[in-house]
Amino acid sequence: MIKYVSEIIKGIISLMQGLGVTLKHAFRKPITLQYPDVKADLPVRVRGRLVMPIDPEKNDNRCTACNLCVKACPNLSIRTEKVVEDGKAKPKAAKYNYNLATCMFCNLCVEACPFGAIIMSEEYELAVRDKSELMIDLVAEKYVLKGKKEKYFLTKYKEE
Amino acid sequence: MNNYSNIPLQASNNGADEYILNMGPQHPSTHGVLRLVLKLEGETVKDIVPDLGYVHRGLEKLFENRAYGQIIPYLDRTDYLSAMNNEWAYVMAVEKLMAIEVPQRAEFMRVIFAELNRIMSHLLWYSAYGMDVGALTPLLYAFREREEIIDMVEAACGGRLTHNYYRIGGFRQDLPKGFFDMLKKFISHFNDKVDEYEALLINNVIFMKRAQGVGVLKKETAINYGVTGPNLRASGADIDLRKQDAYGVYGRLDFKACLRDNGDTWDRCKARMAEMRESLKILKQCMDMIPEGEVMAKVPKIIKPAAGEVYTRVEGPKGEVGVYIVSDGTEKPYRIKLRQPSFSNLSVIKEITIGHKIADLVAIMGSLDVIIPEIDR
Amino acid sequence: MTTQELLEKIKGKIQIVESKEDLGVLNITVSKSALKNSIASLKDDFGFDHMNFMTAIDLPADSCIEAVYRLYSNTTKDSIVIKVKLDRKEPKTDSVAGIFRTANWHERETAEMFGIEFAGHPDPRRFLLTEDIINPLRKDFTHPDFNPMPKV
Amino acid sequence: MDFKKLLWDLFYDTGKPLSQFYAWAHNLWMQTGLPGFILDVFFQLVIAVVIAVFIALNAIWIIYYERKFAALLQIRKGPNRVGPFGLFQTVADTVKMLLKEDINPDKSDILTFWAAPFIIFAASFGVFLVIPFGNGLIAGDVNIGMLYVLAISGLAVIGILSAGFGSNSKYSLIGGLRSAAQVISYEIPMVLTVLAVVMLAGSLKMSDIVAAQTGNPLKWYFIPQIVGLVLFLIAGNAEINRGPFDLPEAESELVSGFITEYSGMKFAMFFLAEYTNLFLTSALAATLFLGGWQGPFLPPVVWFMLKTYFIVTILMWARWTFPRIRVDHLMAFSWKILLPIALLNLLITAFLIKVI
Repeated sequence: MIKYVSEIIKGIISLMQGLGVTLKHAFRKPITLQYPDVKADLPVRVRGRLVMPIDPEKNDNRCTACNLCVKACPNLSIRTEKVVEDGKAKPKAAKYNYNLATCMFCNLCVEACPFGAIIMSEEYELAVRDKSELMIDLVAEKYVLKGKKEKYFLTKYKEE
Repeated sequence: MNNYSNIPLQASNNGADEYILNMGPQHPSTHGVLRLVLKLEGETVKDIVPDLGYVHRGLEKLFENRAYGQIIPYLDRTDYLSAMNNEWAYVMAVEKLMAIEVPQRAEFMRVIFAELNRIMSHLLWYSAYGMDVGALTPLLYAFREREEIIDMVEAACGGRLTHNYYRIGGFRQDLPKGFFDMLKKFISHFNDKVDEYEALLINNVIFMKRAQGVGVLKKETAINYGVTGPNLRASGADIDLRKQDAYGVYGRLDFKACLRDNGDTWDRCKARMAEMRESLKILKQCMDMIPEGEVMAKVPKIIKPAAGEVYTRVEGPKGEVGVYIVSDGTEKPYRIKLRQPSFSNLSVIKEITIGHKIADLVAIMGSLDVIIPEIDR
Repeated sequence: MTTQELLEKIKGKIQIVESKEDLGVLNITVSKSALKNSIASLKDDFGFDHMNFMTAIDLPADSCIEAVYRLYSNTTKDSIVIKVKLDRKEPKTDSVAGIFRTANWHERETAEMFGIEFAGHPDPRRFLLTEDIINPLRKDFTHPDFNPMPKV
Repeated sequence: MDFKKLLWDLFYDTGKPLSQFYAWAHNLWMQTGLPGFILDVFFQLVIAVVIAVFIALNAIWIIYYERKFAALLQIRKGPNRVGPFGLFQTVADTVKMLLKEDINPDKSDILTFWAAPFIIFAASFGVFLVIPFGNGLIAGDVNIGMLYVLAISGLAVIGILSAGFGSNSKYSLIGGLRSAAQVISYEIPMVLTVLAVVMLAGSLKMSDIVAAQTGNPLKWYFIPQIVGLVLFLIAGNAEINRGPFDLPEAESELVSGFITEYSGMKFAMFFLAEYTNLFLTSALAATLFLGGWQGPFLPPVVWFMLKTYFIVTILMWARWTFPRIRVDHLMAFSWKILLPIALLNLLITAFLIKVI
């Protein structure tokens, strides 16, 4: 009998504790971000999709189509076409086909690049309506980086 | 159209109360795409056959065609709740094959991220488990802290779930600026939150009634089934690879394996709650002890280990995460076998659920903390 | 315990065809007929109570498949690898699921991946794959949907 | 006519103008020489429509309220996209439900499958007839009011059972059977607690029970019957299959229990009935234990709603805090804990009435 009653009382106390926790939270501020209106402040190392930004000093990208990124990619998401312009020693990428559909955002291509020509941007809203839009030619895109990432790119992945 | 052809279950015809119930692959509480075929009598589970393979991706075959360095991102996708532990087991194996000495700072960083991942994984387990037993609020509370850790990890490696941070020989980059401030802030308040979690769900009388004495896993059975991790320690076996193998710098850190005695569902929950607190202790120590210096050892550009075979294992949040590599001296591994804890942990389910109710089956499934991509690979 | 000591210790009970040390772990090969007894003996007499995993390696060059069992002792903290060579055309061996119940699923997976038949297995169904994928982890596996990584 | 007095009556003594209006209409009707029951039927229909509209609007509000309240406990914001503060979220959801395809599963028992939502809805609809919303604002003040409530609300289990049986799904069937067991075993402690209140009031009539508690909050029955109130809330919550007692639905075990196979408008009716039942249980608790519509200053309807929503909030708070009870514990809880306490409560009440 005593056990029966004490168990009921213990049970009620534990239930009250639970109610107390939720009650306490009722007076806390919501932690959620109202996503499309408010966006989280992302750290500089964040890995969105791959871009090949314009280097403002050269007014062109830094790619030489050396294919190291192609070799580094575990998923064969990158294909390049090389072209050597007249009067220049270094070859250039005529096309840099990046397959967003198979990319798994691992950053291995960026690490492989000896010139710092490519970088993972902050873009993470990557849904498209047509599959063909997932094939992106990064050379033709002439991407311009902004904000934190730009500094990160210009200093060849050095943080301040 | 009856799709039980593959399943050796038969409801007996003379006992009219028996019937077959198909639970999953799309069921709210089978955690991913696991299919359980149950033989029930009323609500009591008479027999159970797990049907697996819905998310099999053939990772082991993929690995045979990838260079050693390219394998790491795939490992994130086995146990995606604690990706760094998988990465660690793999890079440790390659380092052992090539006899690479990892810098001290990197070793401490590895411990920090492994423990952060452990807390992340346990927090997700807690929230999902709350859903399993019908409490919907724990999810939000646990995700609040999990988000904090993910932000920390994201600042360090840029990925939220698929981290791809460990490298053969150390780390891709050093820790970002301000990382320790974030960590300090997290450590300072996390213990209180664990108290809250316990008050809200684990110590609730309704939950205790449901969990105590349910799904009892005996120590000998657990070892025989190859169960590892918190599930094994809840049964009273003092086996923690962080202590036993003392890989990395775990030998220099002070912590204890969180043991429980009964091996029932409640003990498994309690063991995980205690483990979160222990991880916090480890993080605190690492923060004080971490030295300055390089984070990457000198590693040849093309990774080409000598022929041989190696097996390394780490203590993941779910148990023994092991990687077995057979190298033939080329750039690509000859064979990689992933030994994942959920594989063995789930195999015990038949042993411990028969005779319980459906509601218990859900509670036991949740308390085992299995993750299906890890089993299917 | 060093691998040499371990080898000396188990030599009496287990018929070892071949043994070597690989990165500090004893690696023994036993004959197909002795496999079940050796593993039972390692478990009962030498305290190897934990089976880490069981898998196989396809060796087309030697035209054999090696089944690999890795055991660990929680008391002495030793590891041991037991290998058994199987004929590649008709791989067949005894199941150890009666000794280590964790081997049940491991053997089912291995059977499916390499086409090994485990005699006496309690539940020899397919495990993870669909019916049209046969022995995928063998080196000569072909499938219309499977392309190995091309050389870049 | 004194307009100010009419307004006062409308708010504070609603029964009087209503009965005056009825007498006036009746007189007018009798002059035509037609039989009187036609007018009565017409009035009943009007009442039914009013109640139906009230149920729909109230359910829309209460769903929104629950979602906002859950968000409050869960440190998030809740619906806030459709309309100001997300007020039209439920309306949008309802429209979505109406537009959805109404699926009949293959091999389902069409009759029971279709009847189920209507039975459940009718059961909760019927109880509204005897709920005193205000002073005299009661559709049918029958003298066995409380008995009627218990009898009609118990009918819902037939709907749930027929939903479980008619769906021809094992999950639904388990859900339906669970519900039957649950409702039957919680009916008993609930009746016993209600009985204690009835003994105090000395009447089964709802208006008498309210009147017996008077306008003085100290005389409301939650003071002598505090145990009864808690028991009533637990048993009532279990009967409407909510909160920690949502076993018949049990999302993580039975997918959705007896409503697994329902879609479109039929699903919406289950949803509507669930929230209507929540409101009903709270309204009954407010009537039996918190003095019903009585209270100072504010109009009776406002008081009634305030008290009801107070109880609703408590039930929601419990729902969003506790894990689900297992089915055998549920039974044990009812028979081993609730029933003895309810009996004891009844005995003590009877004894005290006799002595004092």
